Amino acid sequence: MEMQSKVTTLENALSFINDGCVLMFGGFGGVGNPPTLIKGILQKGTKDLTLIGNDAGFPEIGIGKIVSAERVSKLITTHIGSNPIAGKLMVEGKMEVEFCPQGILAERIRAGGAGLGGVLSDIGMGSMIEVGKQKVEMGGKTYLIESALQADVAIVHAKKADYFGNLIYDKSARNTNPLVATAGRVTIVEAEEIVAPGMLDPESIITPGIYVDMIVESEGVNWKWAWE
Amino acid sequence: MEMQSKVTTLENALSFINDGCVLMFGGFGGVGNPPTLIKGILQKGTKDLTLIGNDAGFPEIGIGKIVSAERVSKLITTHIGSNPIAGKLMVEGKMEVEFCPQGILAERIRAGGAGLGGVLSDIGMGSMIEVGKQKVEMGGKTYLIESALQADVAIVHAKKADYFGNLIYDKSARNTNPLVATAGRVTIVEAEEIVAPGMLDPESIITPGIYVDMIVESEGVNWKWAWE
Amino acid sequence: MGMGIEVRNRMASRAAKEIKAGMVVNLGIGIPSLVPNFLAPETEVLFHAENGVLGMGPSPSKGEEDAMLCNAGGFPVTVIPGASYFDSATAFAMIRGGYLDMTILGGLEVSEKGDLANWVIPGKRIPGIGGGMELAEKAKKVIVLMSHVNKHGEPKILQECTLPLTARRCVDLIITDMAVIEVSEKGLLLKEVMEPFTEKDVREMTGARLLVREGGKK
Amino acid sequence: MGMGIEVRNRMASRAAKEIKAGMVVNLGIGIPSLVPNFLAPETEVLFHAENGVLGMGPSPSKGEEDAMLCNAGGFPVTVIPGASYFDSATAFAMIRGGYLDMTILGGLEVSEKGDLANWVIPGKRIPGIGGGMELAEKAKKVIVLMSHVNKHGEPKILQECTLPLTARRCVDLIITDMAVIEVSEKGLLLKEVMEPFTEKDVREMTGARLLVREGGKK
Repeated sequence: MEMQSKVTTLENALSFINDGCVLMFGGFGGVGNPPTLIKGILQKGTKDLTLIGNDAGFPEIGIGKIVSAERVSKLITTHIGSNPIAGKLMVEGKMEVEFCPQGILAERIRAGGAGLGGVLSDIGMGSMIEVGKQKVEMGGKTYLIESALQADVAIVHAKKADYFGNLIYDKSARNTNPLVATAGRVTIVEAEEIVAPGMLDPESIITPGIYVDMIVESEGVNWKWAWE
Repeated sequence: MEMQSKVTTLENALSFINDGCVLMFGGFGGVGNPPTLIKGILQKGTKDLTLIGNDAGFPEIGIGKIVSAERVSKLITTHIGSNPIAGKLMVEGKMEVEFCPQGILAERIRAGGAGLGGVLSDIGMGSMIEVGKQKVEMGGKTYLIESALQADVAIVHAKKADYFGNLIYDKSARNTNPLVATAGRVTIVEAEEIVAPGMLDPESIITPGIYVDMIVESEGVNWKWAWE
Repeated sequence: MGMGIEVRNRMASRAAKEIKAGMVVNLGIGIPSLVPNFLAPETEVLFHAENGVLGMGPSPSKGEEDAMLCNAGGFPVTVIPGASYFDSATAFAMIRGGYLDMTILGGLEVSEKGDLANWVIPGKRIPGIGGGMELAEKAKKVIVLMSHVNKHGEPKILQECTLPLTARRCVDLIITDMAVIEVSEKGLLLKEVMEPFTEKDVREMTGARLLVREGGKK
Repeated sequence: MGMGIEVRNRMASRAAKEIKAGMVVNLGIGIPSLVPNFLAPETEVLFHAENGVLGMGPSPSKGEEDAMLCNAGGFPVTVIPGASYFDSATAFAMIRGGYLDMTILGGLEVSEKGDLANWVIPGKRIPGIGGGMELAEKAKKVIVLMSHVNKHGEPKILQECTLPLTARRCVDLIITDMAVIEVSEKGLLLKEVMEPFTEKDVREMTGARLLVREGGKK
């Protein structure tokens, strides 16, 4: 049995990322953002995106580039402190920003991929976080209902992919990528290395290929700037 | 830096499992139930347990032995079809049984370990599953609130553990074990092999040792009977 | 269900024809577990198990079984290149997330609307729900493999199920020892009649109206 | 915050004394990230990062940095034997699940009840909440490392916080350039006064009542 390859061209992958789409991205502080796909989105000129992901990156690195280029109409994230342009766009009313506690954003994305409606959380009770959210009482405690998040397209960075889309990651560049990989109606992976099925240890596969629709080869990453 | 070892004796581990305690167990159809710990519980005579886990095992294998020995006052599970004694005890009123859809039980256990109050599910709407559960409307859909589950003690089977409690599992014997490992106030691991920290690949560790309180060495498993 | 191995194999063989290359498929216990035996070896299918395996291969040879590698029914399996292991929460996240193309399940009753009852006979057998509810509700295509009548000779395909439901309006295709029946918007569509039965036999043993598609096989 | 490296190091060094062997500790960005430099090398501590690392070791030597291995602040780190990598959902599952013994965070304001404000200055700086809310609410012990006064010379330790809260009644210990203050049931307890300040200086620069424990260091 030979598995059909999901490896495709950058052009084909980008054809699924269009104006107005809800785009979820993997990565944390720039590290783990898929740079080749991001460069492609910038070059294609895609705009009016609803972005969902951990943070706004840095002005000139990672997902931050898309924010800085004013391609984003709404951002659902946990913080934008590392990208002052994001703060400026928000204050100027050019980009709507919805803030979410970091672990709760991760859970909302996981819930979206796992076919759950959401999770019950006690994080941020009595703070701005609870504004507009339903509450439930259970076992004498009050919880916020944090709704699941899904995306039209999820973009992910991986260390290695096999043709079927089984993925492994690289140290802390794993971060939100395995979660994001599950929550896109179309999931596109940028991989540093692409191998044949069977080359990855089935015990060590972090993202089973069932979640992956397309794989493009990475042109390589350079995240060092974030701390230099 | 030397990590303190969590390896202990079976006797010491069993001292945490007492009459009336809520005991969560890893495993699926017998496979992945920790046999040495189960044997120890039987020998100790522990009773009035509230058991939480995937199924009731088989009459003479795995967790089923504890059910068959009438040590369980309440069982929260997904099915008992493989253990007729469990069905008999339920019908006779000797053991209360709460049924939960299989993936929802897994999520309730995960939520318990992850400090969430529960999850929103649309599984079993209009069936017996919704009896007694709160509902919420969100985005035009109705969801059941499935509450998180925790236990006094969680017992887990692993292929390898390091002294700190980092765990890897063995093929499909992984099943519910990584979930159960997170949801015990005390988590006891039965491992086939115990190694020094650093011997397990940090990328391939499935259960980080932070969740584990005690490790005992397994006397070995024999799950073959389940299909022979 | 009192059906011989030959009949069960014929049903499994018929179900195998519904599996297309590239599908992700979950098989229930019982007759559904026979289905892989009837797939062409080159068919690219990924078999999924609720306990946490994607990419199960053929059953191992006698003596080659691995106690640590089984399907959700507890039977020993093998894996193909590209397989992966994960926990049961992930296995069901895949199911609820809509990543399963097909599930093939057993059944106690199916209604003409596609309601399925396959988990409990009140007062008799209460095995519990297991993973069937999630599979029935969330797999893209649900095929039920079951005997056409119960052990009392009564129809299992009914206008309304009498047993507690596993899931509503979930069944797409019913394959029995007597017929292949599609659940369509308009009602039950008799697509095929199995040897040695006649269309009349099938109608007599079915507790709901059966339509026949024009130009369809009878 | 306008404090020299010497002062910041002294604060970090003082915080390091709170860390006991066997603890799982998460460090915020800024001064808290200096704390590991002041731990005895044999101290058995597991440093946790929100992006998904447990068991971070010392900073790598110049030129030895790995672009794929950093802490939640984006700074390059190393790992010790027994470390593990996981996704961010798991990193926060650990935090919410109560598995963190201590977190050391920066702060904008702390109230005498232990309320913490450290995430937003309305109308000025809205960086977002990040992971601080979960750490502050759920770590077993919360230490705040901050300058005693803000850049206008105004107290940051107050009867009530004026900025939006990160979490209520979460802070256990405040370490500043002027003092070490414990948040107790009875109120703020002045435990130590830093050189060259006097108890009077500290009281003047604190916007809440300070108790002194009998027999305590002043």
